[in-house]
Amino acid sequence: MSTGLLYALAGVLLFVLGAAGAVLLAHLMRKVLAFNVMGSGAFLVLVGLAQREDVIDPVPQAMVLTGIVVAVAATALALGLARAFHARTGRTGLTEEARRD
Amino acid sequence: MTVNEVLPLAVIASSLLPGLIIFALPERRIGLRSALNLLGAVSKLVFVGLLLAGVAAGEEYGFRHTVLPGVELVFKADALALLFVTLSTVLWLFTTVYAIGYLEGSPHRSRFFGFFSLCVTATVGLAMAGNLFTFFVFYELLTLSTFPLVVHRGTPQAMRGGMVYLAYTLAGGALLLTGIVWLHGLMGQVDFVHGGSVAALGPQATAQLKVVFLLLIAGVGVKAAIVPLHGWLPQAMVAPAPVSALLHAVAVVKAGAFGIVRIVYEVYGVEYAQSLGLLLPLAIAAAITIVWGSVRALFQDDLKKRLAYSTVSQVSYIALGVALFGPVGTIGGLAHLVHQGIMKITLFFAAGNYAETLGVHKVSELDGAGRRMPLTSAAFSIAAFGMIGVAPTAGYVSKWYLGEGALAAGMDWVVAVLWTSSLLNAAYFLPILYRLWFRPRPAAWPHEHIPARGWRETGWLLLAPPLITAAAVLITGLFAETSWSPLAWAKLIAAREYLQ
Amino acid sequence: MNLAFDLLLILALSWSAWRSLATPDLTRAVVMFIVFGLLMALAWARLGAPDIALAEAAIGAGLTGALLLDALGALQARRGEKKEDA
Amino acid sequence: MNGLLRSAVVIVGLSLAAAMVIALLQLPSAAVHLPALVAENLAQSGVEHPVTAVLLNFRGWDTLLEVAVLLLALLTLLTLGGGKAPAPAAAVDPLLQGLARRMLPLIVLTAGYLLWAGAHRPGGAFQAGAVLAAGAVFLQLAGLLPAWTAPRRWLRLGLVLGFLVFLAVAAALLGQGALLRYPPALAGGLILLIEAGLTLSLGLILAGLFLFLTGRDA
Amino acid sequence: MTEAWPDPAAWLILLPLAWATLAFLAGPGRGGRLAIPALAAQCALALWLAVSLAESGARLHPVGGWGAPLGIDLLADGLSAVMLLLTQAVALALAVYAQAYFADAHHRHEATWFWPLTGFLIAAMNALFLSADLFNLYVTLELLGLAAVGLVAVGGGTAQIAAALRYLLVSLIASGAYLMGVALIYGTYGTAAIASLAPLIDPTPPLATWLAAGLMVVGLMAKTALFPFHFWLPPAHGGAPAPVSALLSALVVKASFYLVLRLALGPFAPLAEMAAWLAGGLGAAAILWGSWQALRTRHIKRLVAWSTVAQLGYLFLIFPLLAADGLAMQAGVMQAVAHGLAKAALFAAAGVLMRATGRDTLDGLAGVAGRVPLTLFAFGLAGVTIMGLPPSAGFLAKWLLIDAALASGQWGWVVVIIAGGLLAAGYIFRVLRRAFLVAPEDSRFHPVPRRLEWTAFALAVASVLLGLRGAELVALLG
Repeated sequence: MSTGLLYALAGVLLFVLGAAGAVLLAHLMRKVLAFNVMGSGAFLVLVGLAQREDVIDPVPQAMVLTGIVVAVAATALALGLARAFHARTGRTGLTEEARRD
Repeated sequence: MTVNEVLPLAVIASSLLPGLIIFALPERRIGLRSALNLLGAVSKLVFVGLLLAGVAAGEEYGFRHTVLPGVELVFKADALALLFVTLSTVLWLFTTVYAIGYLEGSPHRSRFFGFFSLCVTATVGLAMAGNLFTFFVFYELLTLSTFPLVVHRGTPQAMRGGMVYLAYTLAGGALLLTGIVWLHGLMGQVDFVHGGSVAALGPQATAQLKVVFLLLIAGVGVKAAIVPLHGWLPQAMVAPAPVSALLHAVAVVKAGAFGIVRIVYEVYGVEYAQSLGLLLPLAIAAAITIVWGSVRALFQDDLKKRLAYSTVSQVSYIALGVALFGPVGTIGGLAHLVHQGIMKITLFFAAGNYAETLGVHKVSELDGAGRRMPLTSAAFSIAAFGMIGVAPTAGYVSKWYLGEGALAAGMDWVVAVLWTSSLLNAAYFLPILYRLWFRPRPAAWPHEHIPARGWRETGWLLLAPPLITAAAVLITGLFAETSWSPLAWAKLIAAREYLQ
Repeated sequence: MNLAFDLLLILALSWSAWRSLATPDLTRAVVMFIVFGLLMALAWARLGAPDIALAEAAIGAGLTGALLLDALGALQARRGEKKEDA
Repeated sequence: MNGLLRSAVVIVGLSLAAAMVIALLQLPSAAVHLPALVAENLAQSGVEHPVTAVLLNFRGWDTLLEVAVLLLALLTLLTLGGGKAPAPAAAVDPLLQGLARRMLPLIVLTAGYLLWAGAHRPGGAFQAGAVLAAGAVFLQLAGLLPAWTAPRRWLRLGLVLGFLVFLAVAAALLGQGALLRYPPALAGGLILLIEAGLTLSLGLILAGLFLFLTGRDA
Repeated sequence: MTEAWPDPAAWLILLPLAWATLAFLAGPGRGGRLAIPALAAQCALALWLAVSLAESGARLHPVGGWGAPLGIDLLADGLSAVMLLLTQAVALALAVYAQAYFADAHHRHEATWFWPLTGFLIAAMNALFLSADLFNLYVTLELLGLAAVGLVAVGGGTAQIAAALRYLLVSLIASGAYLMGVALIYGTYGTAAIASLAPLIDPTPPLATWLAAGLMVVGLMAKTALFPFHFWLPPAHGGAPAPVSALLSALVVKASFYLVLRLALGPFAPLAEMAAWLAGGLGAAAILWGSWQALRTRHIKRLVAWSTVAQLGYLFLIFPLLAADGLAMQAGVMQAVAHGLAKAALFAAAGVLMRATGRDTLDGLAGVAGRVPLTLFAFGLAGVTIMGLPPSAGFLAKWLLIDAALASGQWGWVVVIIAGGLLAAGYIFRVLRRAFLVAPEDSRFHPVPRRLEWTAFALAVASVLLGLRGAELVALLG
């Protein structure tokens, strides 16, 4: 098994873990963390799978660079919204259970 | 564009454009609004006159516009179309005059007259539709433009009536649409042509064609108020009298009846429809409606409701005439399309006059009204006799042809239905006439809005229209055999439909 | 040798990701996430992508980490430490 | 309901993971081989480092839009601005401040190096911008740089400068025939121009993401 | 390959990016004066593009001159031209509306960054409609999503922040799924360019392709708010300021639908048949559920937002029918255009009604028929399109849909379409009938700028009159 494929498989794992977390976790911070894990998984699959024959491919690498920047923009926005939401309501989650805290 | 293309459009535009301008007018511009209305009505009359002369001479008028590939908006001003167009145009003129008087001083008149013009636009568009698609476009437009008129008063009761009206007509429209698209899928665009066109589909399509027929007739049957699809009509009587007069006695129900005529004669072809066995059920439905409507009318104390049920009954004469296989029945049905319109509008004008002048809404309050309002009551009486079918009124002529047609088609039971209906008509109209003329007048009327001045029992604008239409009831009956009567025109159409 | 390193790295990645989502303490979760970001940078290096490794370390772990820590402070400042999302 | 959702997500997730693993293990070789194409065209790209070539030339369009994404995120954060003046920087260890002061030139130097290096080897505007931003965050933590509220005009100009330069180049080249089609002779220079602009703006934007947020609603 | 210098397609992206940036530079609350002429120019560009496409067929713009698969292609064909035209036209009308809307002192704080956000939003949509590269599409999707979230939050209220947050989270997870799909596609085929992919994907592709298609389409469905992913839409669209709601409901959700359609017609065509029933079923559920909710809600804008959920369902009904012939595709695009115009008009009109009555509930509407008749007329006309009654473009869409369903013998859809139309009539007339009621004595009406009324009216009229010009639109689709 090539290095690329190995990391791609790891990426699958992270993606699914992150996606499930993003759906299930209630706390907004956790959702943001989960979303980032999910994104990292997708990035690993993108580069790893393209390099599964261990030939460096600069195209997906450039795509991932783009993706990382987009991800940080989204993260900052999500945190900004979460903070504004918290400042107004004192809540840290959108679901009903989160209202308890 | 040639003149023959422009004229049908001009007929439509002559009510559409004034309507749109009126919407934008401020409430207080009464003079301008009335002028626009009358200008539209008169110019429409002129255009229709030109068309009539042309069609009688064998000219063909039409206009086509492609909306989608294989789907066209088609206008065709043929003899049948003009029968309905002329009826609506003439009656629109009278009703406009009447409505100006009727609504004097009430709020939201720009809105009222705007939608009123749109309704007439929809009616003439529907009459001149050259294919099922176009017919449907104006059929729905008619629904939409009448709703604001039904709920015009803005009372909760008006809202209820309006919602019932919508529920019925939109559901009917949905059925109609399904049928139309189905047929469209089977054979492409379905133009209205003499003798129909669906027979070309061949025997393997008959089962589908029967279902489509049911969908189409049920769709238009809602507006034609065929039992059991008639429930909206009495409810819609909450509308102001001119609306009931023109729209619910004439335009809307006639649109349904007219649709039946087009579908049977020019989509299926009367002979093909007969061979599929579709006409007998239609005749039975019409017969049931005729009797049922009359029976229900007997028990209504509200004058407008009684008239409404009478409409339910009378409009089905048209469907019945269509379903009688043979030219004589056709002539009767088509002539009745016009005759019923003139008679029923007279009745509604009169009913409106009682309400507006004396505050009388119920049959039981009409005692002695004939002496207070002799002219109105005379008009009412003439129209009522017409409805019963007494010679020499217009109603007599159409009933005569229907009976003849039934005998010619070998459907003797229809004659019995006609007799029953006439007796019932007499049973619910004669008591009214008795009250009007022979009962003593009460000490006071419920709400006497307009005092009598000499022989002018009510406002000018309210009085003239019923008198003219009542005269027309007599004239069309007396001069039915002349070459310019509605009957003669119906004969022309029947000759063309049965030419094949 | 390389394979063993890769496997170890993947294990560490998965573990840190899991902990950052599952650990009850939010502060620790964020720290775990920063660790995860740094490990990702290592993974990128192993995949022959030094550009991404640099960006991941600076942006993925660094800037995101700072943002998260700052937000954590804001979200917990109002009512002190909280433990939730069971 | 929630329990149901939870188990549904877990089941879907597990089966998705299993399916993807199977799918990845049985993949044949790809039909298109881009690395060869990249290598072939590298000479005309104006830079020597393949990732930079992809990022700013072959797929420069992605990068242009990506900068727009960053700008947009910042813009939205500004929309949320509560208008509260941020808390003044807390008193910080003077040792840390001294360290920060001394590190500042080093950070700028590193960013410059990364920018310049991007043409030949790993590095480039994004990494350089990130380093600049990291420096700004560090300064803020050290109490040397206050958090930002609403950006004044000069700051707004700095934030959009890189993007505007990029857009201007794109528009000028579109006027010559195609979006972002650099004439080979000018490619290196234009890319460096864009990257220089981007380094500054990305640094400011990335720093802004932190500085506009921090201390706002604490 | 290369075009004469003014390629309208590329300018359609650069221009809004430029004015968005300049509007930001100009400062808070500024930019309306910049946006309106720029949008007018964009309308002209889109029209120009459509005309030139009608003459010469699809045109390709290889960015950087490289061409796929190394570079990114912009592809302008009939489908993208229609969407571009719709976007520019609706955006222009709404910009005119928004300028008057935010001029009011009560709403000025909402306008701080409205203009640059809108500029980026429109640029993102134009870029999305033109892009022919799956990864580039991901970037445009993110740009679009973040701009939309920003606009939802622009009002700054608690409910709006919560709606924006929910929208953002759904959007991010959805983009994540889409990105994973792109990763799998790139890994499998070595390219993300649609033109290069199309010939490579056959009806029996490897499992990875199936998974990729599934992930991408599910992500896009979530962004389109297709049932059951619709939950984020009513609060987001119902809570934002009226011009924003109009932009989002009329245009933004269509962008991801457009992408699904592109994929189903293009690279994933060999796979589309399998999932078509599922898409159609979800569409049917959306129609019924969305309409039902619209019949129940007490708030005007919520009603309009739920109507969007329902109307989006029609878009997905076309997928089981795509095999029939061109009809279904035409129906989908016609519905997208008709709904775009009509929904913009409805939200614009709803904004006026709420201003005039000072209330946001249906109960507050009594008597508005006499006070803002033009707006009510606009609402009614747009309602005609939503109900699918003639002669509107919505009617043509339903006609085409029923035609396509009958042509392929799929009866069930006809029932859903008809039922959906009747339910739509139900919720539209909920508003209209209250408007016709006599106003209670104590009701107060506030004056509303005429410009708001006229723009709503113009949009509504356009949605109806387009029904007479369906042939041109279909011809443009080719």
